Parts: sequence; structure tokens; C-alpha cells
Amino acid sequence: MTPAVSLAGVEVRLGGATVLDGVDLAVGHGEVVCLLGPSGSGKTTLLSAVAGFVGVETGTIDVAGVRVSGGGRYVPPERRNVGFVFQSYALWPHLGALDTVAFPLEAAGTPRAEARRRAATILERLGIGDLGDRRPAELSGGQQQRVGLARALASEPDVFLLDEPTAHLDPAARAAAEELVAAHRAASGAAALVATHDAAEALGLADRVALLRDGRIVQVGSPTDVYDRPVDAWAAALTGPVSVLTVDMRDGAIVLGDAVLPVRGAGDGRSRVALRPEWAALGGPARGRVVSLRFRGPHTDVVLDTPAGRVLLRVREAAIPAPGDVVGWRPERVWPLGTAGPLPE
Amino acid sequence: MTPAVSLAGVEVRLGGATVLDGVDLAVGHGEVVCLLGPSGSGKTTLLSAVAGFVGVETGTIDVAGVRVSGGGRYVPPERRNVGFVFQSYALWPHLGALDTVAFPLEAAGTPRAEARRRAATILERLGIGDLGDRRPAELSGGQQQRVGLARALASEPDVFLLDEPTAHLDPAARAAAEELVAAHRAASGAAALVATHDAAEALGLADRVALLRDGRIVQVGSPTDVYDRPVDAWAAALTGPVSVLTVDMRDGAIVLGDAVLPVRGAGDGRSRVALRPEWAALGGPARGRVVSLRFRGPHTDVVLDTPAGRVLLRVREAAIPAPGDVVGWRPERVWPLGTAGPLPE
Amino acid sequence: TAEEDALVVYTSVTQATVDAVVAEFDAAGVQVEVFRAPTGEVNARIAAERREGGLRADVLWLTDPLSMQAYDSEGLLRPVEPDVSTVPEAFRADRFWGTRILNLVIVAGESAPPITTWDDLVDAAAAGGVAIPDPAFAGSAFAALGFFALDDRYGMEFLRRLRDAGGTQVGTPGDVVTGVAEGAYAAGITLDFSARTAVEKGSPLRLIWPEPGAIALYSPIAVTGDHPAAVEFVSHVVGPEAQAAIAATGWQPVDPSIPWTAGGPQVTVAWDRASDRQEELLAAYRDVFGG
Amino acid sequence: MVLVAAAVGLVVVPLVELLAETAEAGAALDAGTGGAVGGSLLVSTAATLVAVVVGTAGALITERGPRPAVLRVAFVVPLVVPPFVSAVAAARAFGSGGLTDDLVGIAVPGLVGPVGIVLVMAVHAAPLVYLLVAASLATRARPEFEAAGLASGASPRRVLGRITLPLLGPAVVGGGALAFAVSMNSFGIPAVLGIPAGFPTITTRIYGDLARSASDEAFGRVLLLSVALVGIVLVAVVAAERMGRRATAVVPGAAAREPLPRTPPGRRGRGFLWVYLGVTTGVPLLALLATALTRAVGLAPWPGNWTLANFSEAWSGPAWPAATRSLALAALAASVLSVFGLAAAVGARRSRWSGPVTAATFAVPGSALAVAVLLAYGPWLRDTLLLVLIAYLAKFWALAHRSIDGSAASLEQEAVRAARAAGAGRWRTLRRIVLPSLLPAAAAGWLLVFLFGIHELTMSSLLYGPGTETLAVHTLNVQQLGDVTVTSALAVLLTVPGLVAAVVVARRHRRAS
Ligand SMILES: Nc1ncnc2c1ncn2[C@@H]1O[C@H](COP(=O)(O)OP(=O)(O)OP(=O)(O)O)[C@@H](O)[C@H]1O
Ligand SMILES: Nc1ncnc2c1ncn2[C@@H]1O[C@H](COP(=O)(O)OP(=O)(O)OP(=O)(O)O)[C@@H](O)[C@H]1O
Ligand SMILES: [Mg+2]
Ligand SMILES: [Mg+2]
Repeated sequence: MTPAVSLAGVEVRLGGATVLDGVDLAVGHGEVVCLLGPSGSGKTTLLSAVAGFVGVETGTIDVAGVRVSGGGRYVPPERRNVGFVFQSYALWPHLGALDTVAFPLEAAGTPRAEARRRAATILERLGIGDLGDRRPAELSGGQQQRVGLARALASEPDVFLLDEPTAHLDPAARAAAEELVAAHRAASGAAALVATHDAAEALGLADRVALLRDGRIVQVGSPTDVYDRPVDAWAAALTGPVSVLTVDMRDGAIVLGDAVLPVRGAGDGRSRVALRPEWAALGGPARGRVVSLRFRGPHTDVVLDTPAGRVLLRVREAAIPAPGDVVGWRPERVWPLGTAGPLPE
Repeated sequence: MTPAVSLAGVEVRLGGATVLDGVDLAVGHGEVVCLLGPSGSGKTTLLSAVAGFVGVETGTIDVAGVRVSGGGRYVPPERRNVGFVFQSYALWPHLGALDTVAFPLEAAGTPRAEARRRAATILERLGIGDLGDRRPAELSGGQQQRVGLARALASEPDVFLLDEPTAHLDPAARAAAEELVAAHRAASGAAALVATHDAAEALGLADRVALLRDGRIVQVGSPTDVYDRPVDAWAAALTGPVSVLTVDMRDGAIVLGDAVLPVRGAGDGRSRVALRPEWAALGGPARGRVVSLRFRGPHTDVVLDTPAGRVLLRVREAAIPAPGDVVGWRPERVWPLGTAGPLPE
Repeated sequence: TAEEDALVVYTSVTQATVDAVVAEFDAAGVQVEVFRAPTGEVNARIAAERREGGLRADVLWLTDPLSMQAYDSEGLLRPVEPDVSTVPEAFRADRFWGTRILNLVIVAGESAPPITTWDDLVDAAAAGGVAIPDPAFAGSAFAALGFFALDDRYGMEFLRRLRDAGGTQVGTPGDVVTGVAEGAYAAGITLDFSARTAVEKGSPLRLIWPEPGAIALYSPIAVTGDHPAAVEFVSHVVGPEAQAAIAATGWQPVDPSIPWTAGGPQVTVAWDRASDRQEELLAAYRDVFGG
Repeated sequence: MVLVAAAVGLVVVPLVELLAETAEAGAALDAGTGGAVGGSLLVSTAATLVAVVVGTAGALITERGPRPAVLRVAFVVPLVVPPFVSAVAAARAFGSGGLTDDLVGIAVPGLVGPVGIVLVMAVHAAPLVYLLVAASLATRARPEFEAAGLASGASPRRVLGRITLPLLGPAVVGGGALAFAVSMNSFGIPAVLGIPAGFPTITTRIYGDLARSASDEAFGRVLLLSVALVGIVLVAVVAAERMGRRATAVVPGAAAREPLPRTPPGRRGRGFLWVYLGVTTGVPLLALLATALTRAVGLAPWPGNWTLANFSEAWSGPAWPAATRSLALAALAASVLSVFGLAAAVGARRSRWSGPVTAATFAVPGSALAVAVLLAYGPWLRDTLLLVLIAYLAKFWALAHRSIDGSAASLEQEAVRAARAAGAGRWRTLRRIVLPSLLPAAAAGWLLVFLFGIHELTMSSLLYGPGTETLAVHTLNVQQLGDVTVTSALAVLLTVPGLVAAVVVARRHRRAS
């Protein structure tokens, strides 16, 4: 079966700079792929290229098996059947929410009354059913974002292109939005390509995650893949909280000062390793001094200064030390970082 | 000492609707207060009222002890010495990043060269030092947001008014931004009022958190206050992941099926209680069926169906059950919900 | 088609006059198609049509002889022989003939000193200004320049004296009447038709027929196409019915036998000389009045 | 595609004819014509500067204040008064021996002469700048940009200079270009205020050459002067384009939802504006009305001398069918050109040539343009209304194009993208998304073309044929009789459709914004 979207060797230049550089990516039918990358890495540009808002320099883009960009072809956005949620909403200033959401339906030939009825249902489900008459200028940021999302849902696309669709949504609204997209995908088999900078969101939402860095894809894999086995320190930091330590390992054990601790994932020799906060715990033979604490609700982030480097731990409320305390800790698992990419600032 | 900002009985109407309704709030010198509220609750409006972009219907606003709105007085925004980060950035389309950030400095009388030099430093620290020539249309969303933040920092205000300042920032950029604001506040004693819908951010950043609901403040308190002791179910859900269960309690223990479990916080009689995910663990005498799993990186969210209601637990990678499994669990702590406010959808 | 059969007349003569004259001719059974516009537009249209493949007009009926003179020297006018016996010698040329007479006269406001001759204008100018229509703007106004400049009794010197005393140039003869009526000028040079209309409506003005005479110029008509009725039309315009119609619309008919309350003596302009020296005269005039 | 065809048909063909004929006529500029070119350049440049300042200030004061609709209409009124009427009224009101001279002994020095020409021209050109800037204010200078400036501690004045005005740049520059072209083309004003002072301009020179003499040489000079006009205006427009392009910046993303600052708009500014409008528009209009109501010129405008006879005389004969034709033509031209303007705005690429191209024919004096159109299309369309329509379209394209272009430059690219992504084709996007956002600008453009259309005299009086007489033919008939009371009555009548259109447009504008 042909993938819903596939990019091959896509290069995009904007204002003289290469913003996407040889991107290969395929999204299967019904699949959710999250584009995870820091600000400025090219997420929006990639989605724009798929939608047809920007042309490609080299490479090709196929949607549902049809060449839409590249190789001398260019299919305009309105014939790609995509549903786009814009990072900046791109709502029409003169149209009320209901008219906005009804717009794609009408464009597809649905009679006006029916289009508005269906638009009302979508707005209702997103919790803004009573704001149908409001123009964007009369809506809050999150309400605008939901109208933008509703518009994309209404167009019943084959592919959702969602650019940070929940950045301005509170958890409840976000859950409602995610649910609605999921329901639509379940019903129609639509694929989704979601840009986000929020690792937790990407890992929770995606079937696969693609890590984007300066316009190149550095890793693609399942959420656990990219979280547990990042290709380098940069990828490790992007996908979640992590400490990168330089340690000596010996026969599956790590040497930390006097202590030799058997640890899952450890190899041999001196190496940089990634340590997720949940891969270690307070209490143990290794020593560290508490540098800072940050209350996060369900847990508190504790940063320790250790001979191997700074270590981030997550501690539940029961036993929180104070800054300056010297405490014991132990790693339970590490991931050796083969290639030594730079850490993101 | 007079507070940096104080609002008393502030009511604001927009387009005929009451958007803020009797808001009382004070921000001390050097204090960070987070306004936490769902989309549409009035966060932006509250900040706008403090900045002077909207007038107040009744009530008064004082900044640094000076009456700026209400009681027949209106001090225009440019004389309130606030630094505003707009939710929609509000960057000037015709100015490059450097000129934008230098603008408030020049307005304050700094010579042009010096202003641009200092602007460059701020951009540098936010990780966009090389984008000084770019106009907003040539910047990514997160880059624009950082320029907006830099502009507010440059104006060296007495009060920061930050409207979802990090919604489009990846964790690294967000950390840099938070650090910079903190550094400035440490140096100048400036206060900050930060609007956000992200509970984790609010709890980690704020000295105090104010919960906003439909234009009213429902609770103000320290992060642990609002997290551990929410005034009602709505506040509990707003401040973080929570399960609300209806349970029978007896002498500090909870009755769950056959099991009677002593639990911190439990009282007497039948009642609704809040249960944070970290207040319970897998393994234990209580029974539940796994409904759904969601990988979140450092942990996996597990939802159990139990006779008392749905329970959300956070599980580390070691022992993750599969959907459909019947598992044991135990609550360790609960918070009885006195007033039974509605749950947010 | 019927349209091709029509006799095409290009004219800058006032609408009421044209309508009256054509109405009389319609009786002869030939369809007449009139294009009427101010002189400038008529000239532009003629220029365009000549470049586009030929003038469509069969008859040209203009306000003053100046443009006609140019068309004649460019060979546009047909050497035909209509019945023009009623047209006095002074108001005709070989290939075009006068149809009505325009008189440049003096119009004076209530405050003006007594005026009887053209020379008195100098005193009037000193008393409260005199308005002169711009000769660059209309052939009729050019007639005044032509007359004064070429007549030994006046010469350019007369215009210079007029300016020094307070003479001012304005746009058209109509503007002169307006300016004098409103008191901006004590007197001015204008067409008898304009002055008479204003006086009849009640404007505080006097129409003065100066010594040695009003400067008379004529509206010429000529044949420029080969429509069989063209010559007949010219004869008609100078014939008794049309001449009476012209008189009825307020203009002096060229045929002296048609009843017309003449205002007094007339002087004429040597049009051939004036036309030849047009640019030179205008340049000399600009030296005096600017523009 | 259609636009390119239109550009060829309406601009290139006539211009080529014009140039070919000019080359053939082979006339040369003499000293006199040189002086005329200098005179035109001088007064037009000065008038443009004044108009840009007045129009921009007027737009800022009007649009940011309460109830803008009334002021909006008032500001457009100078366009419904024929220029020569304003010139005459200005001379009578403020000249030496005029109203203020008689009453308080104050006369504007040099009113008859370059100073007066500049002032009256500026009054007539200011509405062009005003309309463009006002339309652009709605789309480009969004309130939150100013809020951000104020919150940065900048004074309102600084925000105006550094934020608002630069954002309005393209509209200001575009309005300036139009103002310049209109001033260069103005005939009525220098005819009234220039001739008595012996001040030459290109247009009065052209008129004289055509009206007095029919020689080939004079006609050649007319063509040459016309080409000179086109050249000068094109240089100005291209320069303006470059400035405008530099100032153009796409307004990025995020639909604004920052509330409006409640800063009360300057009451003093509005006061000034009313005085300005009273002096420049109220006085001429009153003078016009007084003259039209008076039995004969020169009588005091007391009730004893009042009559309606002038009106019935002005509206005699075939005035009604002519007026119907003119209104229809003007409305049709305005609609077609508005569509052209909108089409250019949504075109895939906004082209560099559209500005200068449309300006080129706007610069050609009516008589020369009519000749060119007649040369180009006469063989097929001679004596039809279509020929007049073509001339209107060619002449007034710039008015619609500029009006819409100024706002389109800021049309949010993302708004269009969003529509396309929602499955809407070009046409639907144009109709549902682009058109409504550009409506204020399109309405302004429509109004301009309509007003210029109903007041156009030269072209339609030169191109009409049997059964296609327009109001212009009638107007010129009336004018030729030279009776100022009747002419004034007609001018009063002619302001009516313009005023109605202006009121309608101002109301629509309010609803759209
Ligand atoms: N001009 C207006 N007319 C009517 N209602 C308005 C107007 N502007 C805002 N509102 C309403 O006021 C409420 C508060 O808006 P506000 O922007 O302050 O919310 P917010 O808390 O910032 O939300 P978000 O997180 O989505 O940005 C919203 O429900 C919004 O719909
Ligand atoms: N018109 C332009 N000219 C030059 N560079 C541009 C232009 N538009 C975007 N860029 C650059 O391209 C890069 C990718 O931009 P893009 O918007 O795709 O980033 P993003 O990953 O979506 O970031 P964010 O999370 O901040 O939205 C950025 O570095 C940006 O500065
Ligand atoms: Mg982006
Ligand atoms: Mg908000």
C-alpha cells in the first residue's frame, strides 16, 4: 500500500537559506507521525511543503501516491486534500467561527445550511459551541486555535497537517482536541503529521516520532525507540529530560568513585552515557550534592552535582532533600551515546 | 511596602460580556505570580487591563503604588513601565529583530548604537543572536516569540506581564528564557505576572499561583498549596493530572471493595476525594482493570477502571501492564474535596 | 446602411444653433449626423481620424476661421461651389464661408468710467482692472490679438499699455463676463453673445459697442467629404431659413438681409495674415502677459 | 492572464499608437513648452507633498476617532466638486478682493499663481491619499502593533513615527503617486489660477494648442507634451514603487486579538480637520450653491435674487439619457477596474509591472488618450459606448489598482493559504476570503473611479457618436454658453451622484471593518 505522505530528498530554500535539507519521510495510512524539533528546525516549513504552500528545490513529495511537488509537477493546495492547522491560526478576520468552520465544507459542495450544522457540531465538541458568531478579534488565543483546528477537521482530509495544534490549549481542551482528531482518523483512516516542540506530547500521541534538526531528520522511530535509544546526546535531550554523564564502565557495571554499580545498558571503557531521570533513584552508594529543586506537581526535579557530571532526578514528595545536602543515589540503567553530537543549548 | 501590582474589584467588559468579574490580586515586589486558567478564562484580558490596553468598568488597578486605572484615572500604557509579551507576539512587520528589541531602549533615551548593542546581547542569550536582521515574516513561530520576549526584557520594566511567553518554545529555549527573566528580576526586583495554561510551568515558575475561572479568581496560593490542597475538583484538575473518586472513608482509612487501606488525608464518611497519580502506586490490595496506556517518556500514564471511579497512575518503565489486565493498586494519600465544584470538561 | 448614407457634420457651434439649423435641413430628406464638441475636441478628433484612415466628416462647421485656415492650407477642404451669394466678401474665403458673426465687444461693470472706444479700456484698467480673454485658448479671443497687433492704430504697444494700466488675462470670454459682473474687474473684452445673455438675465453690466467698431469674426463652414448633400447643406446654412434660425438662437446671421438689431459698426481681422503669423503674434503676446 | 490581456489592450496598444504618432509628427520642444513642463513639475510636486501630509494626517485622525463615517464622507467631498469650481471659489473667497479680503483684510498672497494652484491641487489630491491610507490602516496598522509600542514605553508620537507611519508606507507612497499623476493632469485649476498670472503648465498648453490651431505642428506638440507627461509620471511612479517596496512588509501570522488601546484620539486634531474641510470644501460648495441659485451673475446672493431657473436650464434637453449613460459607464468602469485590482491582488505573484503600467495611461492627458484609443480601436468600435468605456478603463485603471494594491500588499498570506488548504480554488478564495478583507480598499477604488468617471469631460466628448452622448457632452454644451450661474447649477447637480456614492461606500466600509 502506498503511504499517505512520502517525502524523498526534499530540499526547501527560504530567503536564500536552506531550511529543509534532504528530508526523507513516509507517513502510512492512519498513522500519526510527530515532527519533534526545536524552534527554527523547519517543522512549519516541512508541513508547508506537504500542503503546497512552498515549493521544493529538489526532491519529491507524494500524497496518497500522487506526485504533488517536485519532478516538474505542482498540485495546488486545494487539490491535495489536506487539513492544515496553522501555528498562528490563520483565521479570517471577517468571518465568524461558524462560517470559518463551514468554509471547507461549502468549498467541497455541501449546502450552506448543512455545512453550518456540521460546523456547529465540531465547535460544540471542542467546547466552543457558544462562540459560533464571534470573529477572531473577539476570541481568546486558545479559542482561536480551536476554531483553526475545527476548520481542519471539517475539511475531512486524507492527511492532517497540524502545526503545534495545542500550544495554546489547556489540558482539558487539548484532550478534547486530540480525541476528536483520533476519532476522525479512526473513522476515515486519515494520516496525521504533527509538528511539536513538546516531547511529552509527541511521545504520547505519535505512532512514530521524527526528530528534526536544522532541516535534517536525525532519527525516526517509535516513541520508546527515540526515548530509550536516542542516536546522540542532542536527540536524547530533545526527547525528554536527560543527564549526560561521562563514566568509566567495566563489564556491565559503572564505576562511580569508590562504588562499582552493575547497571543495565552499561558496556566497557570510558564513554558518555544518557541517564533519564527515572533511570536513577535517590538512596545508594553514589554521592552527589543537591544543586537545585523544582516543584513540578506530581514530582520534584532534583539536580545533583556528581563527579561524573550533573544528574537530574525526579523525586516524589515523600523524601525531598534540601539544596546543599549531600545525598546518595544510584543509576539503574544508562544508554551509551555512540556518536557524540553536541548538546542543544 | 506597597505591592508592585494590585487589583481591587476589577471588572472588565468586552463586547457586552463581563470578562473579568471582581478580580482582587496583589503581586509583591520581586514576586512571580502565575495566572493559571483554561482557555477563555480571561488571562489575557487581566494582563491587558494592568498594561492599560483595556479600561476597567469598576475597580482599581495600582502599579507601584500609583493608581493607574479606575476611580476616574487612566495612565496610558507608555507611562506604566511594564514589559508586555503578547500571546500573538505583536511584532512589527517592518522592523528586524534587532531594531525591534532596541526600540524600547531607544524610547527610553538610550543612544542608537548602545541600544542595538544591548539588544544584540539579549537576542544572543535567547539563542537567536544570528537572526537580528530578520523581519518577523522570516522567522519561525518560536523565534518570533523569543523576539517578543527580548523586547519586553529590553524595556527593563518594573513589572513583567507575560502572556503565555513560552507556548512556542522547546524546553531548551524555554529554560533560557525563564533564566533570563529570573536574572533580570533578581537584578532589578521586578515583579512578574505570567499567564499560562500549563500547570507544570506555573507550578515550577511561580511564587504564587492564581487560578482563574470565567473571569473570577477561585484560589490563590503557593504551588504546593494549589497542587496539594485544591479548593474543588475543578481546581484540582486545572493544577495537574488528578483522579476524582467517590469513596467511603473510616477513621483515616479508605474502603475499597474488601480492602480497608489506611491513607494519609482520609477522613470519615462518603466523600469525593482527589487522587494525584503519584499519590498511588501499582501493586496492592485494591483491584482495577487497565483501560488505556500512554507513553510519556519518563513515565507511562495508566488509567484503571475501579469501582470508585477511573484512576490515573504514573508507572515507570519496569512494570507496565497491558490494556485489559486486572492489576492491584493502592492509594497512599488523598485530598477530600469539600465543595463539590464541577469538573472541567 | 442608413448610417453610411447620413451626412456627417463636425461642429463646435453651440448645440441650440446646430439643432435649429439641422432641423430645417432634415426637411430636405437627408439624414444628418452631428458631432458637436468644443473646438479642441473637434480638432483632436479630426487629427485622429486623419491618421486612422480618413476624416469622416462631410462638412466642417467651426467657431472661428483660425482652425479652418489651417485645414485649408493642409488641403483638407474641397473646392466646391455652394450658393453663398448672401455671404459678404469680408466673411468668406475661397473654400470656406461665414455662417454667423461673433463680435468682440466691451463689457463694463457699474463702477467703470465712461467707455466709448477701445482706447478707453486703458483708463478703465487704471480704474479697476480690465479682463482680456486668453488668445491661446480660443480662436475668438485670438481675433482680438490679431486685430490689435495688426492694426496700425493699436499694435502690440496698445496691449502693453493695457497691461501696465491693470489689464489681466483670464481664460475665456465667459470668464470675462463673470469677473466683471462680480466686480473683480471694471471692464473686459468679451463676446456680444455672452454679455447680452448676462445683461438680459439681470447682471449689473453694460454692453459697450466701442469705436471704431466691434471686432467681428465669423463661424466658417466648409466641405470636407464627398457626400452628395454636403454642398447643398452649406448652401442651406447660409440660406434664409437657417440664417433666421441662427438669429433666433441669439447669434448675428452672416446674411445682412436677415433682421438683426446690430449693435454698431464692426471692424474685421485680416485672417490670412493673422493665421500665418499666429505663433509670432502669440509669442509677442506672451512677452506682455506671460504664460 | 486576463490581466495581461487587459494590460496589453488598455495600456500597451494606446501607448504604442501615441508613441508612433509622436515619432511621426516629429515635433520638438521649444522654449515655451519647456517652461510649461517646468511649471507643471513645480506645482505638482509641491501639491503632492501637501496632499500626502494632509491625506495621511486626515486618515489617522478620522479612522482612529469616534464615528469616522461622517468625516470620511466629508473628506471625499472635494472629489465631487469639479476642480475649476474649487479654483474659482478659492480665488473669490481668499484672493485679493475676495471675501476674506473684504471682511478682515486677509488675502492669501500669490493665490492667483503658483501658490494658489498648489493649494487647490493639494485639496483635490488629498482625498486620494486619504482613501488609500484609510483603507490600509484597517489592514496593516493593527492596534496591537501600537499597543506593543506604547508598552515599550514609547510616546504616542514616537509610535506614530516609528511604527504606524512606516507600516502605512506603501499606501502613503501609492497615494502620493496618484496625487502626483492627478496634479500633473489637472487642467481646471491652472486654467483658472494660472492664466491670470501668466503661469504656464503642460495641460493648459495642450488645451491651447488643440483649441486654437489645427495645424499638424500644434498637434505634434500636443503628442510630445503628452509623452513628456507620461515620462515624468512614470519616473515618479517607479521611484514610488521602489520606496513602497522597501517599506512593504508582510504582516505575519496570528490574527490579532489584543484589545484596542483606549487612548482618546486627539480632539484638537479633529477640530483642525473640521476647519480644514470647512475652508477647503464647505466654502467652495456654498459659493457654488449661491451662484447656482442667483438669477444672474454679479447680483448679490440674497433671497430676492434667488431662482431655480438655472437648474432647469442646466438640466434641459437630453440631460436625463446622457446622465443615465454616464452613471452606467462610470459604475461599469469602476466595477470592472475593481475586479481587475482584486485579481491583481490575489494573483500568484504580485507583479512589479502593474503599478507603472496602470499609471502610464493615467498620466496621458484625456485628449491624447482619446486620440490614441480612437486610433487603436476606431475602425471597429467607432461611435460606440464601448469605445468610451475602453478609454475610461485605460485612464482610470491606476485609481482602482493603487487603492487595492496598497492594502493587498499586507494581505495575510496565511489567510489565503488557509483557504486553499481548506479546498477552496482561486475563485472561491477570491470571493470569500480576499474580497471581504480587501473590501474597504476595493470600495475606495470603486468610489474613485466612479467619481472621476462622472466628471470626465474630454475623452467622452471626443469619442461619442450618435446616440451615445454622455453627461460630458451636455456639460460642455452648457459650459460653452459661458453663463456661470447655469454652469454652477449643473455642477451642483453633478455632485449628487458622487455624494450618494461616497455615503454608501462610507457605510459599507464601516460595516466591513
Ligand atoms: N471583543 C470581545 N468581545 C466579546 N468577548 C470577548 C472579546 N474579546 C475577548 N472576549 C472573550 O473574553 C474571554 C476572555 O478572553 P481572554 O483572551 O482574556 O482569555 P485567555 O484566558 O487569555 O484565553 P487563552 O488562554 O485562550 O488565550 C474569552 O471568552 C473571549 O471569548
Ligand atoms: N522567509 C524566510 N527567510 C529566511 N529564513 C526563513 C524564512 N522563513 C523561515 N525561515 C527560517 O527557516 C527556519 C525554519 O523555520 P520554521 O518556521 O519551519 O521552523 P519551526 O521548526 O516551525 O520553528 P518553530 O517551532 O519556532 O515554529 C527558521 O530558522 C527560520 O528562521
Ligand atoms: Mg513553526
Ligand atoms: Mg490569552
